[in-house]
Amino acid sequence: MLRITFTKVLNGAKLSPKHIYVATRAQSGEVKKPEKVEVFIDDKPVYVEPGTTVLQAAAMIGVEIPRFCYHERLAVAGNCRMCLVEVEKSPKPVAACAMPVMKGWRIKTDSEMTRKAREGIMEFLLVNHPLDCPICDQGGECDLQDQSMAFGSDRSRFTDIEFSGKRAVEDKDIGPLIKTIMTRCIHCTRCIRFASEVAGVDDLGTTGRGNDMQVGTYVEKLFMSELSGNIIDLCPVGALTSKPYSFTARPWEIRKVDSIDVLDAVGSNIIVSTRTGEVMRIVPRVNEEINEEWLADKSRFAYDGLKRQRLVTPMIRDCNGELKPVDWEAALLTVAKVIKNAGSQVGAIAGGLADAEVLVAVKDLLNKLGSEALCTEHTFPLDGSGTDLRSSYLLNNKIAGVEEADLVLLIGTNPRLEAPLLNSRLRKGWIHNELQVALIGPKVDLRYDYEHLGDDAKVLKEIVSGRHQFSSKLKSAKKPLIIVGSELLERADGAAVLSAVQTLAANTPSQDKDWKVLNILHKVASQVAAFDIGYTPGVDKIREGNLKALLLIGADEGAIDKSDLPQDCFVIYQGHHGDQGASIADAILPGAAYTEKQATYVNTEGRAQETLVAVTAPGRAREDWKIIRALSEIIGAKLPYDNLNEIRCRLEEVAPHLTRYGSAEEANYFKQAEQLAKKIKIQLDECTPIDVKIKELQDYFMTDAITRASPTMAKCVQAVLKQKQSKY
Amino acid sequence: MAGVSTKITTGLTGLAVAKHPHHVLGVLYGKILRTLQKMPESAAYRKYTEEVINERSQILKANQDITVVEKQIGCGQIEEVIVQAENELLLARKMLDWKPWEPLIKQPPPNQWTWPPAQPQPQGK
Amino acid sequence: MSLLRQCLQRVPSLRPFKTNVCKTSIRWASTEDSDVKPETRPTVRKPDLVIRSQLKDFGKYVAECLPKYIQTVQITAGDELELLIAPEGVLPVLQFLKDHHNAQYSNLSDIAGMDVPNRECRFEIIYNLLSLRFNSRIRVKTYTDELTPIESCDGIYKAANWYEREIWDMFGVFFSNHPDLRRILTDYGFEGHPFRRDFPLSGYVEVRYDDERKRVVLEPLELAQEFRKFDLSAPWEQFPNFRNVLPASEPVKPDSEKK
Amino acid sequence: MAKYFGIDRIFTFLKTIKETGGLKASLYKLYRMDSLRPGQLVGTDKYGNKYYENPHYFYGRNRWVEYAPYYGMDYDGSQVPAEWFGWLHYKTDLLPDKDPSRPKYKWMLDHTENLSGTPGQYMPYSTTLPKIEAWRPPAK
Amino acid sequence: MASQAVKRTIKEVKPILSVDREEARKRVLNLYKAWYRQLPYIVKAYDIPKNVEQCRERLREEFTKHDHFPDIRVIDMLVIKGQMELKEIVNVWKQKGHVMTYFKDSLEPKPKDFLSKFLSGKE
Repeated sequence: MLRITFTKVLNGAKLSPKHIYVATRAQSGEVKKPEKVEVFIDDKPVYVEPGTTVLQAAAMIGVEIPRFCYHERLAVAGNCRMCLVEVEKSPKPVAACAMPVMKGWRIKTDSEMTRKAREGIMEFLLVNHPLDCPICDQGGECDLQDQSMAFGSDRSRFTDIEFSGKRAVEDKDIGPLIKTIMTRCIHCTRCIRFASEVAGVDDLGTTGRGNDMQVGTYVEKLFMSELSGNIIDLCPVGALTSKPYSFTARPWEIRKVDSIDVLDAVGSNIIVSTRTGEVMRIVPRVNEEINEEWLADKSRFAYDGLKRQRLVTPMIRDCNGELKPVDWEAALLTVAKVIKNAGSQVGAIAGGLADAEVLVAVKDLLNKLGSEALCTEHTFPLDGSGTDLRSSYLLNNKIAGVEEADLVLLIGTNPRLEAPLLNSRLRKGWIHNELQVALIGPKVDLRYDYEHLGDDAKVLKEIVSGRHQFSSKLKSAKKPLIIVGSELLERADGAAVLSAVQTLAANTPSQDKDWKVLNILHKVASQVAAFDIGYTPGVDKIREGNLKALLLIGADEGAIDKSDLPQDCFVIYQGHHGDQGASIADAILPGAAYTEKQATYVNTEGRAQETLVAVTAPGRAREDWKIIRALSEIIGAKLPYDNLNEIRCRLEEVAPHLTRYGSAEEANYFKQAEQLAKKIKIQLDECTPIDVKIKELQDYFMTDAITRASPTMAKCVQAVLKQKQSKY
Repeated sequence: MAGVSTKITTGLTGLAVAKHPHHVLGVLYGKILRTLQKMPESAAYRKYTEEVINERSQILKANQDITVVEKQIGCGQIEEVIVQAENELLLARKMLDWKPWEPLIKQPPPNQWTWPPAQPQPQGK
Repeated sequence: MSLLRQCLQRVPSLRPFKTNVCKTSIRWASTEDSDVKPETRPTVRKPDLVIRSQLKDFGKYVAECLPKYIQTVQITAGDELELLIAPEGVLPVLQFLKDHHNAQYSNLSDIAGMDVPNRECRFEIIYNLLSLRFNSRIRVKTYTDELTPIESCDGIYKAANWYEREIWDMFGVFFSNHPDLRRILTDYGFEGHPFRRDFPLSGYVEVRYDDERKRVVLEPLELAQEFRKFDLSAPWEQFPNFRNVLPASEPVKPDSEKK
Repeated sequence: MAKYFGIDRIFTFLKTIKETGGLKASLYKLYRMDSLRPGQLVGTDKYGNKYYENPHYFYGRNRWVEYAPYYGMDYDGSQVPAEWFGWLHYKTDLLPDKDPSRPKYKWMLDHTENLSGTPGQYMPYSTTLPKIEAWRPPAK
Repeated sequence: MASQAVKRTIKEVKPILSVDREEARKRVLNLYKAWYRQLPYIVKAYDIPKNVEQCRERLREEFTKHDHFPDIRVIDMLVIKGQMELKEIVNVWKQKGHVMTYFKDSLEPKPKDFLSKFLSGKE
């Protein structure tokens, strides 16, 4: 439905340049660049491409025209009228967001007529807007507040002091994340457009018209989307606010710290807002290459998990087998003694939330002690090229590159829930760029149409050998993309799957030379960094190792159990949440969560990014690498770095790209990887169907130690399950 | 003396009734004028002060009645006028040292008097 | 003359005596400026145009008398006269304003300091004077840096004594020839000048009573709680283009320049 | 005559010493209470504090308490129970056991002295929830 | 930095007290002497737990701390402030705590090496 309208729009005249941009990119070479037209904004000449709207032309010379409904990532609606400007010789003011410029137009953004128009619109908007700014969560960051200050009249003509005529709208219950106060709604329809265009959930819409217009879900239901939180940011007023954040803080008294999200492997850029040493909320930060300006719900709302189930003090299991809090000195001495006695029989497992600094510190320590048993909790095929060549474990074509593809084959992954922001890119491509998607794996809801090739491993084999009907499509595609879920590679025959995919990717031609067909989509944030540093995927080494001491660095997924270890193996858990790992530990060293440390994470594209300290770690918890550093000194194998700078230098020594923050290090050696892959002996297991763990929305919310501790996430699961029962 | 009234107090603390206001003022105005003579002709201060003094001394000469003088000068009681004249004399003598009629001693440093100190950048002007 | 009468009728409180005053009294002169548009905006204070023009005339008068020291004469906030002078001219200008027949600013209301660190001379010293005779106020501003002393005007205004001590204490501007320049507000042994912009709001040290030593001890500040910092960006800062900044002051040009 | 020369004072003094229980006890009492006064014992509370009255003294000084010996030098005013407090401070002239209107209920608590500055002192506790909820290891 | 200093000296400035370095030097020495002579009385008047020798050491330290300033005006300013401090002490406007602030004896040394920093939880 949307797609058709958009194709229509593409051919039509009213066209926002964002869409043009995509369109021209898609058919580059075919369309001649049209000549630029000259317009005058406040008598300043500016040359723009035809089809540019007045608002965009003004933005080019730094004049931001006020607006409510217009949003550069959404379709143009033109219904708020705030952006009215005067155009010379035009009898009426024109809506700047929707009107494409014409040659030689003289636009006046601050003339008497424009100002009067704005004041009028503002008056209309405020007539029915409640004056509850003092209790409104949007107060202080409200577009309506700001713009009425800047553009509204300083006199009121509102005489209805009895409040008899103000509009009141019933609030809607659309889930545990978003609070609605619909009386405040100014009908900009940004949320509706976001839901149908970006999230792909056509639940929101308007009913009634004129004064009776309402935004809502038609019937009372949950807004079932993994991107639902973004409509809070989009809402220019306080109609949609965050439920967990409601009434907790004011925007001017919170501190904002730029950081990175680590709850999935996308590495979305976030801003952590803190107040009085507490994380108050998390909002997205614009990064065109990763998350644009969206953020997945898990990343946005799981912060309350950082306040529960925390490890705040070191603990040692006493003679009764109970964990007792001790101070750092005692804990470190005990642990150091055990590790010293263990000698080289010591191992480490890195969990999904471990940062690069602690990974390299642990590796250095264990290597110093003569051990090589360094593993990641999530496994990955080691045969063939394994983790030696980066090309075989990265999302090589980058997240932003997904938009440009014309054919995507998803194998054993559910991008909607494993990497919601990648999925939003796929959907964007599907809408604007005629992207076709095919999926091998269980039939899941991706919020766009795709060709389901079945969940049989045989299909993969057939495609590789070229016998499948899809092979021809793949061959003929200009920019094909294969995205393989890391979960699929965790299977026993993962190596064979990887090998098959590598062969397929090598045999799939693409027009672009730099186009990389093969892409691996990871599920956890630490995996790529761990491979870069040289950790062994999977815990087999630990099982075989006959270890005397095992260090768990936030390993909570239950990859290893007490029964896998020798009787006398001393388990040390270092992490920030009391979860599966902490309960089997003999000693607990409390670490810092991602909002509490300056640490490096590498996302699934291989892009190194760093989190910053937003709040201090609770209680006696310390930054992770410092614990290892202190431990090493007591053991007697002192690590040669004392501060963050020095450990970053060490990181640079190990893998230089780990400290090049913001830039994604390109992988290469695709050929060699493929050749190595051919030598693999393991056969593809055709009997086991390809499966993913996270199939439905309720599986999405609680996937790691932080989200499992989060009450909000638990509420989300409940709400989704309840909605599934409902008849709507 | 004809002009002497039966004034007992000025009503102002520390300001005694002047016994011979005509005489005192005359002397003072003479001193002021002599001091002003030493200033260059073109000095605005000299010009204006001479104007004021001359006007006042004319009023003084023309009228013997103090109340009339006070009214015509319009600057308070005659005692206050004396104080003003004393002040002016002191000022005039100091002015000879300072020479304020000279051209501006120095220009202010750049942006010293701009306000607000961080000027909003005028857009595209 | 009719104009004069008119103005006197409009501002009766300004008139010390009802009958004819000195012709030469500059204080009652008022040249109407026709170029000034009367203020029409509803939320802006409307200053009296007559008072304004009187102030302007007096400003010109002072500038003419003391061309050596006065850099600029300006009107701020509609009807406040300001003289911006070179630091050398503090004494002459204040003495003139106090003792001259047409000024008689015999009352020093206060002295203020201001710190604008990005200026070459970062401190402004501001003298607020009041003339009881003419019911009029004037502001004299000068400037200095951390090391250049300003002449103390204690010899002219006795009131300046404490005000100058206060400025010395708060800003660290040295007043030469001050009879008793020492701290007035801060504690003995206090380091730094609190009103300087580079002085942190929380200070450098904290004071507590030490029970062991039985005395007050000073220690470097350690904030047990997060220092509350507010993000106070005004909404109109988001739309710099639509921000019409009115000039903070309007200069008073000497007549010769005007003509 | 004896009164005239003040000899009766000596007798009173000696009598007081005798009542107190000898020279040593008197010296101790003088040391402990800074005064040695003759008085009539009007009552003893259940903590062992003794209450004296001597109408010969000036009003305001004619009633006093001698704290129980086990307090040693560590006595203070809060050790006087409420019922004696009134008598001691001239709120009433009736002794506690002779006051018919004095309420007596079962639920009335025993008197406690002021415990400030001792380990038994009252400490207000925070009723706010901690910002960070710590993990508790599961019990075995 | 150097060029800035040069600029400073070239710029015509109004002296605070001293016109040349020699005069400034004299002023500093005079101040030092005044303090030095006052120290025994300070120790006595304020009953501070330091002896005269320790005070002299501290005085010397305080003066040598500022011995590198090239600008005479800065030296003058410091002398003026030092003079005021001395006056506050001599007139016993200060109290014991104020005088003891010079010694900073209530400060505990900050942990230096990594491990003690780690254990104390201070960075």
